[in-house]
Amino acid sequence: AKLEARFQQMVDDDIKIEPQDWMPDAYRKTLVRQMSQHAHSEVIGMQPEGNWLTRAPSLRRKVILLAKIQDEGGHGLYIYSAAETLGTSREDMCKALRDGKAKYSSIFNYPALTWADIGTIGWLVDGAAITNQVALSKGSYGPYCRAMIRICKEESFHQRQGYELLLSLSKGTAEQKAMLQDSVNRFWWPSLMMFGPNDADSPHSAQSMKWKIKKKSNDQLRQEFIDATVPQAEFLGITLPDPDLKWNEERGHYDYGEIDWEEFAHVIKGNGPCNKQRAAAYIKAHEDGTWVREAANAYAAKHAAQAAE
Amino acid sequence: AKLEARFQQMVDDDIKIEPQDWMPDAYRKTLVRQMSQHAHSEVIGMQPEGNWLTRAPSLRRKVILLAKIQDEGGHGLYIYSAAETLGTSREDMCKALRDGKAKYSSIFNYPALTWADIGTIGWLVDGAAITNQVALSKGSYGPYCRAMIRICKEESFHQRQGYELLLSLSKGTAEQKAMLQDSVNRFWWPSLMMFGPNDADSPHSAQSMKWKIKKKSNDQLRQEFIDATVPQAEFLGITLPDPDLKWNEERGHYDYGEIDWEEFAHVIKGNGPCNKQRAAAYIKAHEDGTWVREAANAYAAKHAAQAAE
Amino acid sequence: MTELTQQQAISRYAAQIGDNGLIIGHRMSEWCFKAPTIEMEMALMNCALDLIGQARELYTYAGVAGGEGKKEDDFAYLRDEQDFRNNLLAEVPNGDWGDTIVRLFFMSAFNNLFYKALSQSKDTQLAAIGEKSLKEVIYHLRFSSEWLIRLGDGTEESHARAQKSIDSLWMYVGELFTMSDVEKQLLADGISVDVEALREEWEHTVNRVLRQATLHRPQDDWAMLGGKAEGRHTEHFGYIITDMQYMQRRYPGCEW
Amino acid sequence: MTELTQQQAISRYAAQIGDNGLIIGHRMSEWCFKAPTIEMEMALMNCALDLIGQARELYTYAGVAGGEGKKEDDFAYLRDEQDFRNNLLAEVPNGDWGDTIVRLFFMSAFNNLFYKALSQSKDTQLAAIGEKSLKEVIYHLRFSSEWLIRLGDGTEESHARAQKSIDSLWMYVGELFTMSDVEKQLLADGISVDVEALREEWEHTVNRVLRQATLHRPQDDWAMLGGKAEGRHTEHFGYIITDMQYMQRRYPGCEW
Repeated sequence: AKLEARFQQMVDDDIKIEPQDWMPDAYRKTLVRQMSQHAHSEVIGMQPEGNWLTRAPSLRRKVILLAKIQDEGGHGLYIYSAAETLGTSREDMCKALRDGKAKYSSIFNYPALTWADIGTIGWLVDGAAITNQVALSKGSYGPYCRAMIRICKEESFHQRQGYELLLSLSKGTAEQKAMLQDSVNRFWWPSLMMFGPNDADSPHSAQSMKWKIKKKSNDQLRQEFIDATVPQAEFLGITLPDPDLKWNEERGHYDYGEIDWEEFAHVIKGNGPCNKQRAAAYIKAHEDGTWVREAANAYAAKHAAQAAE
Repeated sequence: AKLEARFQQMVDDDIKIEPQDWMPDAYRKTLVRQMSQHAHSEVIGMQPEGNWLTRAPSLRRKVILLAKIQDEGGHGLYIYSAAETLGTSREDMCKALRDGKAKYSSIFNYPALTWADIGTIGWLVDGAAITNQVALSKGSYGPYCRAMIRICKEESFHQRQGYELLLSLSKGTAEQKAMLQDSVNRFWWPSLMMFGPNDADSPHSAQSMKWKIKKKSNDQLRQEFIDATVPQAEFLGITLPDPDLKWNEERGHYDYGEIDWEEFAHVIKGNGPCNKQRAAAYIKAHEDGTWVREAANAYAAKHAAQAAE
Repeated sequence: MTELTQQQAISRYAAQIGDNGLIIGHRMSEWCFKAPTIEMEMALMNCALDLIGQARELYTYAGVAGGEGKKEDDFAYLRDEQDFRNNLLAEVPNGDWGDTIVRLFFMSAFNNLFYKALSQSKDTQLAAIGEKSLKEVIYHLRFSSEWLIRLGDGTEESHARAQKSIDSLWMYVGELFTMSDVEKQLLADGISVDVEALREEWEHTVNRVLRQATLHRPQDDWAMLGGKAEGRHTEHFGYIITDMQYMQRRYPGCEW
Repeated sequence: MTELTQQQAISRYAAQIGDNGLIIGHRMSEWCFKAPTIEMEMALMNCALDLIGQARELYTYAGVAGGEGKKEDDFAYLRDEQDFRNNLLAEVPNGDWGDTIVRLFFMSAFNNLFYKALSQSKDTQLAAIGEKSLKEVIYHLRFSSEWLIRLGDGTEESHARAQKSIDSLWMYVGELFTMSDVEKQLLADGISVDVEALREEWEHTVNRVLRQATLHRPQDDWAMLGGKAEGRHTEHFGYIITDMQYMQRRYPGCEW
């Protein structure tokens, strides 16, 4: 209890918790869950984007997308490393994902059906992620904060590229504009869901806030995201698919419609359009690669033994 | 020797040899080799055509191609059955193909690179095959002759469809015409090679002729094919890629240039553009299907046992 | 959706039915030279032939009813992904022989009832297509049922694989029995089939075959929707049309 | 072939080199979310990035030299199959990790020598591209060599697989060292690289790595030719361009 008090004091004083510091088990567990989920999201998020790599309509865009996917791999590795400082191995975290025990952001259970989706994922999905991550970068756990700071920079870059892709469509033909609008129609609500349940329905949030794992509530972050995004949508000349969306002079924020939490629960539960596909692809890559990883291990062991002689 | 004399007498008298009749071992062996090769050709021949099934440019053509491929499967089965009357099982013949011991027509080691190739395969490849098969249908072994008669009818239909496909191209845009000409450029010489080496270099032919396994020599058949095909090429408005090709008033036939027998030997030896690909696809289908065939066998055995109780 | 004229609705309806045939036929055709035996390959090519043949008739009629002079190939080759209204079940990848058989079985059990009902349509053209297609579909149902029984009651491996195929494709079943807007619109006039009403008999058929195959029917969990009602497909669909339409897109307006 | 002006020849030459980069880069990009580890995936994405990047520079220069106002995307998206002059090695399917590594190794061992030589080209633009690309290619060579050694000297299975990959891809090696017409034309002016002359050193590199990997070099049997000299590809190539070009073919003339 004394340790716990000291821990909380550090948190309250905005002193970063470092791996060697004492921390409550629940704090550690919450962080591992959240960080591994975050890392998994980077990895699974490659799937919808990878779906358009071979069909990217210009070389410039193809190369941007390749670089983005590469960055995401890097983010995944970086966050796994940060999470490993809490005593759980990357292999354990990945095994939990393969076994369906760990989660990743539900947004990646929606399909990337058109080229416009690549832009929308950059603009809305990365945009929502950044809103989250900026808050997370001010959290209490040192390694995670530092990862977030670094990642946010690259994500902002991706977000701008996504927006710029959509801008090209918005200046294009009627078909391109329709493709853009359709994509935003499909991704708008799922993006808002990325911030999680309403505060009233978010039971774990209070503790996370106290520990400064979370610095802002789900609804706060969601509102920030909406406020930042609506003007960008206007600039693109598109309609966001929410008839209740309008500026509230009094609040100084945009009001928005009720989120379909049933759909949210549905997708979380495993019944999104792509949950099974994403899991299957992830597991297949792992299984197809078994012989390769075994070879690398055997080689390393052999040569470590030789070096020791 | 008496049996052999009687056998030869039957052949000479154009009495068909039937499965229960005595026949020389070499006759049997030659026929099994030739018939299984013929059946294998029907099966492997699906590969270049299958390459364009999903990309056929009109529904009508797609359906025609599907039907053709289905017919080829039927031909394969029919010839395997006829060959089985000689005491070799289809499974043994197919195993020989998988093991690289049996051959199929080398023409299928050339790739189908454009849609025009589907027409050219029908026109030239099936055309050459028919020329052969008409002669074979007058051969000495009853089951093979009957198979040939039936197959020739369908093949003629395919050949007309192939020609008609090319006719559409010949009436089309400059790009379509170029596609047609390019395809014929690639398939002309390999089609001529389908008749086998020049008579002078065809050591086994004499015995086969005596046994009426072959009724006409390679060069005779090749000449027939050329004579029939050149006017069709003219009607298509294309050039056949042989500067020496011209009507010889005196012979009453077309003269033609020297065939590149080195290429022929090369492809036969296994070094055509697609030999490895064809073999690999054939073997993969077999291996992927093992569990399915095993299931069917297990089911049949189970229910045969139950029926017997 | 704004209300369509009856002819427009019939056009959409015919195209929607045709889309199922074309897309599943396309998938079957991908089996060319990859099936476990020649006989099985021929059977699949034959199914593909039937299904694409059905699509051709339906598209042709859709063109006539639509009154815009569209031909069969316009429907197959010049529409975009979201214009196709097939059931998602038709478009998922072939997977192994078990997946292919289960998909064909689910779809054929449906088509069998569907075309039987369509042959009673007040629209004589649709009724005629229904009647003709029914004969073909009965064969598909028999072929796929027999194979499903063989796999289920075959070896341990084939049993496990077949069960896995059933489990993984089950989420696409529900969409078969949903009514699209045009279906609802045409129902009152006795033109379209009430597909919701087909489920019970479909279950009956499926349960009977599964029982014989010693396989079990999954729990109804949820149904993945989107293709039929909104043209919202799986990520797999895009690759179907890149292949299928490439020639027409590359060489616009050519005759082949 | 009618003699080209030097500028036309340079344009073709640059495009031909670029084709190798684009097509092998495309193949690598197909590994996205399919590699055995994230690190390996990132390495492949990185190679793809380099190789497609090289293609972009070469196409851009090809457009300038060609004098017809062609842009990089015109080369990638608006040419037909037979216009692409990549080595066939670049286009064969990825296969397993072993096939992918062997292909990259063969190609990178070649590119390493090729770009070194190109950086000495009398054409300053090509020389600059060669110099820049060389740095990237050295990394590809190291990455693929290290992996080949690991696979060859890893487990029994990986050894057998790696050997099989080498054996099956060997027939595409010879084409790397053949001279196309434009290469011959530009050789006298010191613009193009004499690729025939690179073989000996290539063998040297390959033999050294194979030895370390405990793998054996296949007999030289024959070389499959066609892509580079005539644009005659494998049956696999068509599927690459249906995917790659679909958007541009579907939406002609759009900016993206």
